[in-house]
Amino acid sequence: MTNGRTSNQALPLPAWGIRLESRKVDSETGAIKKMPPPGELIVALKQNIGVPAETIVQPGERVLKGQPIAIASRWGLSVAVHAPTSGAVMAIEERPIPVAGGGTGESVIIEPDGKEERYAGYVAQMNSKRLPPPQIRNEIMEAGIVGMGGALFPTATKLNPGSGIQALILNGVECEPYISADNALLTERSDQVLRGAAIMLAALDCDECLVAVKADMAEAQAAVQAAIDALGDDRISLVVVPAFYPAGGERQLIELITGKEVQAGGLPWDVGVVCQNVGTAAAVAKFFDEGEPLISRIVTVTGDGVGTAANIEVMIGTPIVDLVEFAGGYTDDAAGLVMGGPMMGFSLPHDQLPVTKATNCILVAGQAELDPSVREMPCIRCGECARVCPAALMPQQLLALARGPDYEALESQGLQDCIQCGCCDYVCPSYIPLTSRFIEAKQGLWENHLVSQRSALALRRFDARGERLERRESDRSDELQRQVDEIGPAGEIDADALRQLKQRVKSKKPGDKT
Amino acid sequence: MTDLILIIIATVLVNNLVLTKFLGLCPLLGASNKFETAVGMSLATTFVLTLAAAVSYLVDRYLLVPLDIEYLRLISFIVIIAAVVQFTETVIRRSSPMLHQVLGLFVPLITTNCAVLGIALLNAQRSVSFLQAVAYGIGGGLGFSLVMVLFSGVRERLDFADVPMPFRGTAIALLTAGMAALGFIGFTGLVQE
Amino acid sequence: MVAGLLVMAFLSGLLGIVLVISARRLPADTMTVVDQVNGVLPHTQCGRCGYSGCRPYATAIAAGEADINQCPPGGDEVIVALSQLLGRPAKALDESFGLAGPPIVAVVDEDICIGCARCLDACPVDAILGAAKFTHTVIANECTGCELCIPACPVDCITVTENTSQLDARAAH
Amino acid sequence: MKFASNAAPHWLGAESVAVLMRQVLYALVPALIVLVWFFGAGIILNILVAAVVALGSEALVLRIRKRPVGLFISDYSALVTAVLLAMSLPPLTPWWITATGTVFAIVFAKHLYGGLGYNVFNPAMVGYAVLLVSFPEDMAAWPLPRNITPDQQTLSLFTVLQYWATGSVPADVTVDALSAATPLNSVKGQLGMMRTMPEIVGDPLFGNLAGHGWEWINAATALGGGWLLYRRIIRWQIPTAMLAGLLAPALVFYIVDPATHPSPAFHLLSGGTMLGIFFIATDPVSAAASNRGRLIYGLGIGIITYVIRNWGAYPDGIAFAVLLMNLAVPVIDRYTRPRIYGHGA
Repeated sequence: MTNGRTSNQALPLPAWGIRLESRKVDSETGAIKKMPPPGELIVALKQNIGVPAETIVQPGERVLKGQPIAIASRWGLSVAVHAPTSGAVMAIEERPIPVAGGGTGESVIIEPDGKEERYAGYVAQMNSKRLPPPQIRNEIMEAGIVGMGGALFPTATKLNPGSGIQALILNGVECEPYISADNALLTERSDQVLRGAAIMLAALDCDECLVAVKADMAEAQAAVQAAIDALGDDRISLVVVPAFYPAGGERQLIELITGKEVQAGGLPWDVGVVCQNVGTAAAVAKFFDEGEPLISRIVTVTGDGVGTAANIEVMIGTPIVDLVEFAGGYTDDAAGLVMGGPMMGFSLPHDQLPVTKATNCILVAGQAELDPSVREMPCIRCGECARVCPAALMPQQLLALARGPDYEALESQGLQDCIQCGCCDYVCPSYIPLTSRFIEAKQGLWENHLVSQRSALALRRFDARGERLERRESDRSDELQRQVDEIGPAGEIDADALRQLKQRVKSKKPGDKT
Repeated sequence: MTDLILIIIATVLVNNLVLTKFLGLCPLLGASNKFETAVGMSLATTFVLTLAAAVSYLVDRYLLVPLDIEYLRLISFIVIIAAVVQFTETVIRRSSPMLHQVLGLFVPLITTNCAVLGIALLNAQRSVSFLQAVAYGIGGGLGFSLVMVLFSGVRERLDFADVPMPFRGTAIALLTAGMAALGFIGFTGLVQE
Repeated sequence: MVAGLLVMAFLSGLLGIVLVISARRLPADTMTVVDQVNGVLPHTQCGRCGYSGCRPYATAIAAGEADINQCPPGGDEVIVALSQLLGRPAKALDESFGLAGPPIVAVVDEDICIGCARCLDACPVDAILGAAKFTHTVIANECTGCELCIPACPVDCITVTENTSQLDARAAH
Repeated sequence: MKFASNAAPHWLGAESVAVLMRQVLYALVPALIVLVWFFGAGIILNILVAAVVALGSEALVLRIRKRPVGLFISDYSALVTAVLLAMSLPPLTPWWITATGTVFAIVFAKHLYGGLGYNVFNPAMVGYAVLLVSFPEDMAAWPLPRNITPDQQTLSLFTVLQYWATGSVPADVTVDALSAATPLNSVKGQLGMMRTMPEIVGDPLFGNLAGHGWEWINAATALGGGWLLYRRIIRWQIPTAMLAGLLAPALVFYIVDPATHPSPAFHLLSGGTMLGIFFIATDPVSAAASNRGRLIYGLGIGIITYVIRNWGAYPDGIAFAVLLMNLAVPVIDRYTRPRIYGHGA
């Protein structure tokens, strides 16, 4: 699987990607801070890719910390949502939620009572690693755990790949600048991450786990190695990944570690690998060890625009405005608010948005930290974008095709394989917003597909109708023949009259009622 | 053998029909919008050129010259070329209806591609051997194909370029042909005839 | 002179025979073009192009009788696709055949519908559900927005609205 | 608190087109200095004329097309084209010839295709080729380099100015000093007269390897090219491939028959070889897009250059080779797309 690599071995440098200044120092100093419940929690019901959870509480009801307030929907990928603390449900209503492009989602509004009273429905399970895999998956589903690297894929689903998984990769790479939530987690709580890894290995029936940490995160590497040594579990090893962006992308990480490519349209388990975020592993361990479902997470709050950059453990649903306040409030320099890192994170229009299970970083950028909008120039085909593209695309060609747009060529030249990492934008000397163009073109391609699908459906139904009309016609003439045969010998009908009769019946329009 | 190769090199590069003699510009501009179409057109023209060169050589050498009726050269060559083109069109229509649809009028127009008649007449005047005559045909066809294919690639790229309105389409295509011809001038003197 | 005449006659005769034989021997394939053109059309079967359906229109295009800009429901996308397929220049939609608009679906006003079943047979894709004496309804996902059912309705209970089912499909994707 | 929304990524890391183009200009300085040393100040006049005409015609076209004039003028691309063209021309070129070439380069080869980024052909080489076929005699008229002129000096500034302005010289200046053959030209002519290479290179015109002065000009050009490589403004694929395409056949034929084929070193250091390798073939707009495509592109330029130098009628073939390979770029691009991640093995 790992080509005989032992732990601690550094991987070869990738042929793609860019080196970025990490800017993580600020938030690495000091321990993870724990934020007390804010005045109001906005718990969005859509915390994962797929379908929102279905609420099971009423406004006015009192809920306890960790109590399920919404259960997984049956209509698609979905996970449960729990009350982050004890308090009263004030309302269940549409609220703005932090998603790319903006939008609202049904949310449960909870007013914490500050008592932190625990829900008694979940208890610690010390025998977790000996549970049968389906039960482990059910428990993880029950705990509302999703991929915490930002993908939000329900973890239980990802742990159910059938047989033949050779390795579990725990992704602690965090290749984007600023973000250090996973780094802090690994530095302080590696043991918890590894306990979660062991449970996941049990669920996967797999014997190898690689904890991937970036080359420039020495503290985290040391902590992971120490935890591995302390645990004495030789199934788990540390693997150091080059400090390249986007080495933390799932497919890129798999390629770096195993040398294998996940085929387009395929999933990592096709190559015998399952990738999970280290934060996800910690959440799994927390549920089995302490009976606490996923109700909080570590968020990096950073940037020149915030008082004190820090990694803060915060309840899901905490409004960003309160989170920033806890981190020392805005500075005069605050110019932009981004959820995620500077490469793939998206701008937030305001701070009245809640933290979700996906919020790994709140970047309150200062003036100097965001690139001023620069004047776009035409592409000079320098090819730097193709050099850095982790999907081996040729962004300069795709850009030209998107001008058309020539959807056929865009598709054959891999538009769908673009992972929107932003590397091409970063290296473009003409400052062309390539990623935005590709997102637009993908939208157009999707609409184009829809049109041709509709056209194919219409053709199928039109042909089916033609056959149906033909069948009806032939049934009718058979029936006529049968009637003629019946009365033929008795009645004296001459051939001419019969032909006329047949003609008349045939000429009746199909629409006429007989 | 060497003389045949030299003939082909000379007709492809040095005396390229399209870019140094400016013969056959009509299909070059008309059927070069798409790469696949250009390839089809190139194959058809090369086929016609070669076949017409061979047949017209035979007819000239063994029919017209012995009977002393060279004055019928032009008309008999035209008949031959028309027949070869008609034959080619039939083949294309039957084997690749889509290509036939796309090429449309340009297949019959190969008849009037002056390159085809030009090669046949030049062969008759130059007192060449049969193989040399065929080599001229193949060379002419390959030269046409080379320019056609490269040119169609450029035109596909121009579709996405910010060409000023008045120069879109044929204007910029002719300009491109001119600059390509500048490049071909470089081959001058490569093969002495 | 005589030799010349004979040679020309011989030549023409020989070439003519070769052409006739080749034309007979080579198998005919006339459907490919029509099928490919047909595949590009939107299959609303609305007949606005002046032909009785999409396939007849495709046949006419392949034969060179119809232009490629006569399909209002297909809009610019279909014109571009046809021009790429056939190597003919793309041009603006001929608006004498109708205006291109957003995708639409038919809706039956179930309060007015008298259950006459006439629209059922007017629909080229069997997208209207119902039977005599029962209120009809349109399967929005399968309706092509051809508007052929509208004149068939004796009580004018069918209207068209913008098709939003595409957006739903995208959201579910 | 409200914030402005921007699309990701929020960081940009590249230097602008203008900065890149400026680096190219800086990289040409060593070559320019050596060129002036050996051939006099005429080259500076060429550059001035070309630069003024290039910027003027570019501004004019941009204005007619209602494009932001300031933005595009300040990208330095027109200036790079002008300087490259001017440095390819003989140092004694009447101003109208330089101006004609520049107009063709900027207006016809660049702006009629849509301006920066859209030109199919290398503008400087279009301008050069137009001049080469329109003014063949002027374009072949290089003065003798310093030290082998009768008076051991380059032409006086006055002579140069007069020739530049009028196209003729004072009667007292010998025509020889004014329009000698370049080494490439001389080789071609004398080989045609059945002399052998060892005899030809005995001439003082030929210096040590590839022509008096030319060796140093090419070396200085290569120095600038090396700096561009070091700064990663150009990448290694095209220069390496072009070098290979030129040197491999040169070496083979030199080994087979040194009497009638100049040495690889001669090809390497004479004429515009280094300018072609580092500054002209590497123009990204008109070059192939992928790395594999760029290797083919460079190789093609090298081979065609050798073919034209060796067997063609023109002494140097870089401009033609570049134009021909420019024409082939879309087809090369079509067949050299890299395999996309997740598609196939």
